[in-house]
Amino acid sequence: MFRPWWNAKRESAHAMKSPFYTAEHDAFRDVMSRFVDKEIAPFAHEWDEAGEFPRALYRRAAEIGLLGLGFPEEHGGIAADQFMKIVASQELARAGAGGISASLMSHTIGSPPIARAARPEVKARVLPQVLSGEKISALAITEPGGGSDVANLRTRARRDGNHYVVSGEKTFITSGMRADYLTVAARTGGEGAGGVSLLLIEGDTPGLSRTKLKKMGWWASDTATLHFDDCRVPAENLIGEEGQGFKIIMQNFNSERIGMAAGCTAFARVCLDEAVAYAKERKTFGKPLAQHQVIRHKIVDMAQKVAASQAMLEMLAWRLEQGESPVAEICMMKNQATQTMAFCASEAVQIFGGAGFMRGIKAERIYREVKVNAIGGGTEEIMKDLASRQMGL
Amino acid sequence: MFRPWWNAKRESAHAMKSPFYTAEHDAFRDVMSRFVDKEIAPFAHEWDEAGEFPRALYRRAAEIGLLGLGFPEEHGGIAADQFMKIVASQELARAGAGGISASLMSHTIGSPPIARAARPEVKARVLPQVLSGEKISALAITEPGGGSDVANLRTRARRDGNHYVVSGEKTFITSGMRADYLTVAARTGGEGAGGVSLLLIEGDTPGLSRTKLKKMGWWASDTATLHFDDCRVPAENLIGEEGQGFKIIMQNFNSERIGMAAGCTAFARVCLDEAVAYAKERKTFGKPLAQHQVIRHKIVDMAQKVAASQAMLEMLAWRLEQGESPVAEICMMKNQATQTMAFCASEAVQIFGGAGFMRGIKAERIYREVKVNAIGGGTEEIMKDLASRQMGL
Amino acid sequence: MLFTADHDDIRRSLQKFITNEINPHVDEWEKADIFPAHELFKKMGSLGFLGLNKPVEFGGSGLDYSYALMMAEELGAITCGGVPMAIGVQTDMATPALARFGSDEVRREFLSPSISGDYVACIGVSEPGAGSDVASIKTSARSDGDDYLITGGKMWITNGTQADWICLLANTGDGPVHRNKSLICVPMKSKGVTVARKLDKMGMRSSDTAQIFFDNVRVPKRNRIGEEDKGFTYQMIQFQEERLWGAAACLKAHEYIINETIEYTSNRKAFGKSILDNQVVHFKLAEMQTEVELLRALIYRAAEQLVAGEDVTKLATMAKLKAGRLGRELTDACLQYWGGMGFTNETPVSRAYRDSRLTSIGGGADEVMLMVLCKMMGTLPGSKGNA
Amino acid sequence: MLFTADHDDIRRSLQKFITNEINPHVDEWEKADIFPAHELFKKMGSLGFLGLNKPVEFGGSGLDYSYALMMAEELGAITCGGVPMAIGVQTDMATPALARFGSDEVRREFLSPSISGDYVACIGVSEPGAGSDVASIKTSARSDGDDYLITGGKMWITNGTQADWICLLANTGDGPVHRNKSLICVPMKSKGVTVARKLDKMGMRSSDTAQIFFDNVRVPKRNRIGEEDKGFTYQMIQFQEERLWGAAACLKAHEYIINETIEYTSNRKAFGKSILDNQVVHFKLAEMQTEVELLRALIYRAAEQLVAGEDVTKLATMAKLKAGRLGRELTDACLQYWGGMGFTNETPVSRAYRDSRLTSIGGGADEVMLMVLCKMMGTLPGSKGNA
Repeated sequence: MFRPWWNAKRESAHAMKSPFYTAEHDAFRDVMSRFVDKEIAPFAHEWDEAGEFPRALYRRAAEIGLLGLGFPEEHGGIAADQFMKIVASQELARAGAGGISASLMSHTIGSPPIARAARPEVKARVLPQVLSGEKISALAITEPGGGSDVANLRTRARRDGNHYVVSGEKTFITSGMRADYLTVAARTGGEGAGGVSLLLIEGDTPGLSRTKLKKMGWWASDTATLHFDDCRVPAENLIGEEGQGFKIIMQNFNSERIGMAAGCTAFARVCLDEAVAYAKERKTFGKPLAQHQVIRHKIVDMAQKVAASQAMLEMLAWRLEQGESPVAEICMMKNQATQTMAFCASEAVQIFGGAGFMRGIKAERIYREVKVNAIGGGTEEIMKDLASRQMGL
Repeated sequence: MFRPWWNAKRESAHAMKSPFYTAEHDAFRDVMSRFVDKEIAPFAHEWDEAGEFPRALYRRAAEIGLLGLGFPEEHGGIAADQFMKIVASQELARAGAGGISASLMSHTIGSPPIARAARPEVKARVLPQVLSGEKISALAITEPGGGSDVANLRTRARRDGNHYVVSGEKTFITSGMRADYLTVAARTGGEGAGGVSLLLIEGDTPGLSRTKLKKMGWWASDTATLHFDDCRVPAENLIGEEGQGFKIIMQNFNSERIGMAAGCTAFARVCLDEAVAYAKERKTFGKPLAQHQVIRHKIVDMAQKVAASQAMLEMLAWRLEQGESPVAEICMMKNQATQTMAFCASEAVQIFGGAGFMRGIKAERIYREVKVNAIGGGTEEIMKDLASRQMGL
Repeated sequence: MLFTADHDDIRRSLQKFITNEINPHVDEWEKADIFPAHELFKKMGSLGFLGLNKPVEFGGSGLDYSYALMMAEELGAITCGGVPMAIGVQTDMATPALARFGSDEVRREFLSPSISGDYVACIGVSEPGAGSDVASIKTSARSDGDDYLITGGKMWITNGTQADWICLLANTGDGPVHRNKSLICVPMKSKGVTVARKLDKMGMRSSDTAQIFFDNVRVPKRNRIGEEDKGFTYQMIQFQEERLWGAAACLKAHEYIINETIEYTSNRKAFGKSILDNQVVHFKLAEMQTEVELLRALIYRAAEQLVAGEDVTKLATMAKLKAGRLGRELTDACLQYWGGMGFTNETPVSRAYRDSRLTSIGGGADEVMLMVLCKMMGTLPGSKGNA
Repeated sequence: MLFTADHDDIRRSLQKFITNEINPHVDEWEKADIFPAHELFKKMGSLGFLGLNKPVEFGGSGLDYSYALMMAEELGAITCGGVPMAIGVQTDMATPALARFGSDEVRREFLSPSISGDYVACIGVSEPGAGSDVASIKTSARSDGDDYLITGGKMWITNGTQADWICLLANTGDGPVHRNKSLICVPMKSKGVTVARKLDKMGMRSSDTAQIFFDNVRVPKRNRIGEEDKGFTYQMIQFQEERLWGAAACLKAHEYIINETIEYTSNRKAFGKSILDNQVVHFKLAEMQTEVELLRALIYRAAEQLVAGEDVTKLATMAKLKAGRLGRELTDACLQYWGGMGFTNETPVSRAYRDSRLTSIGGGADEVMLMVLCKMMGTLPGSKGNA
């Protein structure tokens, strides 16, 4: 929904008309808004500095229905359209700490393959635990050598009786330190995409060790490198069939990228809000910053980009709801959103001046979170390569 | 409507779903599309080089219902919502010659004040002639000394019995050479906005002389400087009351700016389409341009900006339809659209290389039409000033 | 780059010439879509402007490159882009290789009259199928006894409709693309040379740009510049001067636009203050002046090194790239502040906006400059280690 | 800018020092959020690095500014931004005015030990309420017999927690804001000086940044640099070196990041080729190297003029502005190509991304540089004709 974000007082979401958001969305936005204001925002800075947030937050998020969104109701999920997910992602972003969003919601990339293609008994066991916030789910695809080049990953899963024996290394795994369930891509067959399968690996499997990564930002998120040393995984934990891994992973991408775009647009708006408030209050050269024309114009430029991204996001979400799969535009959307976030974070830091370089304001933190979005889930350049192929160039 | 513009074959507008466009819009798009393909596009280059298009085109545009859009039915108009106007503006843009769009549609800025506030007998006489394409209507506000600073204009209209006597100078007047009816802002009272009135001045009024301006682009459009030397205008030609001119002019701005944004976004798309076609065909360094990564990425960047602008445009149009008047966002929209047009025109020329500097391709022409949009209807900077005030900065 | 009193003397006479003999006619020439090259060049040649750094024995002044650079910068004071470009073609694009590698005979025949202003020169590298991709040109010069028989076509040829001779790059051998070309001086009145058409351009209106065809044109081999099959190398060396010229000619042109914009916006009032008083306006102009000074410093550094005999391909290429990028940004930004006047053809900024768009395209597009730089940095695929 | 064999000698010993004595400790210092300033400065002082262009009579080497510039450029080879910044504060921000305008007595007391490395210096201009707006500082130095009584607070003070003295700008008079200030050397151990807090920053982690309060701090008037109420002018002169230093220190740091990025992306394969083989990647890196060369050329030109005794405020200000703009663009572009590794704290590009963000803010924000330039161009409202 296109809210006039520059209103100091946050107005009720119901107040404005929208072609897309129903009363149900608005009601959920209110729930989310209260949850974020009371249970996340006051602690966001502290948690981010501490490099961790309380595990109890998963349960609370489950209770208000956040974790279940879009998963099958039979396993504890809640039906949700694209707009419900946008509401969730954008309200969560208001806390201004992407690391919390990322780890709290890591199951939105880790668990869709389970819901889509795991054995029924695995689904029935795992999903309720994850969606109730009892267990943490994560996705482990990326390898130290490979980045986004999934088809050439090297982690091996060798069949041995009723087990697979997994060896290899994964890195940049969000929730990697704490995850109870890891959805892991490994090579069960020959070279290339056709040899890749997905396995569900439990966190306490012998042979699995984890190393925490130190990052530029997203500190509240536990990002890890995982080492698999002859981990024995029951064959029933295979997700889908052997060799289908690549296809299942690709099915994740549309919704992951839309979700990232929603988050990035919202983080851009957080920077805008914070910069506006500061510009009105801070005085330089005898008048409030907001009275300097270059500052006013910067703010309008930020607002313009946020508005364009939000509109593009909602139009795309609507098309997804109609059953389309506009891959090229989704790639462009991700770039549009991360560029908007980058622009707004940088301009907000500039408006804050010296204070923008100091820890404690949201824009400082978000500035350090720009790149993980411009790189993760497919880099800007890969988005362009993919979009150009889809455009038939 | 968000069309996959990179499809070489232009697909039927009906084929894609949209939250906003109805069958009625689609039908009108088909009419417009045929009109542009048959009666404008084949001659656009020739007319632009000649610096004029046939006056008969107004009648043809009236016959297909283009000129009447949004004007009162009692005077020959046709009810039209924002989306109908977007369809009209964007289909017209496909001819790739902004000068034709501007002059053919100059009544969309010249005549709304008449429809809104002229005496009933004036309306009844003038509007049917304009909407049937028999007479040409233009708006004359800008003065050599004043640019967008309407409140300080200097043209005087002195009351003399049943007439006003008008003296002064207007410049950058679109359709200024051929217009039969000029909607002119003049000062009837004291300094400032409160002293400005609007008058309808007929083209054959003694004392009116016109000089054609040579421009960087928009050659097909007859842009003029007008000199009023003691022109006697019947008092009944006053539009609204004395001193209401400024207010009536301001009412024009929202729809003028949305209309410009629609056109600019469409011109950006024309550049994109033309560049894609050329990049696929032209070979350099042994392979088609489209196989060079920087060219592919340029094209995706262009497409991204077009998609964002189009989405923002349609969301805003929807809000206007709901009765909102989101002035700040309309200002941002105009900038978003002109920046997108500037980017796409420049990148298209670059993709064309030497051929991009030569006359005959649309991108070369559109490159020369960027600035009139970034300046006319309120410059980018004025848009930002206005938006920042509306944002309460 | 330290300019001496000698530089200043020549600079002043050049300024006077531009003020009296060129600028008063620019509007008329722009309107006519051509300028009288022979008439103007003869005047310039008589005053010695066409051979500042050319050898004395062929009518030049034998000065070092810093004088040529100073002249390129000064030509930016001409109030259009077409006329200085035509002069630059004569002095820094079509003749440096001839002056450096040509035999005395060919220099007497083509260089001397080009320095005196009797001849108008043009440079024939680009082709319809190879705008910036020089290695893949198709025009051939087949050996026939003591002659070459030239067949092919050239495109985007500045001065092409008025030129007396063309410095033509053509394939003379069957070797690898970098070792099969020669530079040949071809009289334009030779049988078989056709000026196919004068191209209609967005800007640079006063300069004529031609497409030229060669149909079995017979030229004596002595018209070749230097050794056979070394033309590609000569042209690459000649490109240093072409690129530096292209960048240097932008400096004063850019500053002229900045200053005109300051002048215009300080006089024009809106909403109770001058346009210039808007913070975004004076800040942007300061930023643009900063970029011009960056470009000037780079060009001076390159020129110093060139005078010292170093290869300045890298810096010259960087300068050309930056000049193109900056020209687009600067004229766009300035025109914006002229409002409606910027869109009319009556203002200098409108002309500069159209003219400057060429810098990123002509003489090798930005993308070609980047390829050259990548090659030198060893980052172009297939070229690693060749830096 | 022509560097001589003497420059090269010093450059080599400096490179050796950085390689052996600084870079091996950088990771540890960054992690500790501080570096041992006294220990490092003493080593540097012993080798003469802290006084290259300072007067011989106070322990300096008496060389011209080109040596200081060379050193600023070379410090860019340190693999973080915090340590070089701390050194730059010592040599080019806190001491130029002292060296130029200080009495022998005050130079003996503060300059000599700062050159020998016994003292760590800091510069106290910014205040919480006047980041870049120098004229409006509030800290006052009230006359009390032969002493000043100083009251106020300073903010963003690099080296602030370790410094032995601060070069403090304070109001000593009631005149107009540009003629009521003095620069005073204040020992940090004076009674009433409180280092209120060490600030927690996005980057420049190894450098300590403090907020400092002065509560009736008594300092003898002989600690003043030069004449009373001329501090603003002295500081403006001193800013030339500060800005040039800030820009020059970016050059090698930027190139280091470009080169590391080339190295990393050429080794890293994806989709069947190296990352570097992607045209957008090697083109972008070439464009960034072009911008670095533009900046280098401008800085060298400014340094030449400064050595020649000219006022280089304009070029120094342009250089600082461009360095800030470029640092943001360059580190952002490069980090992108490191993929996930760029986001971890293990890579140089990630640190550079955080560190370089300061250049557009510290030492006068971009917007202040633009105001200065506008003033010099005569386009700042109210300043016309004052250029």
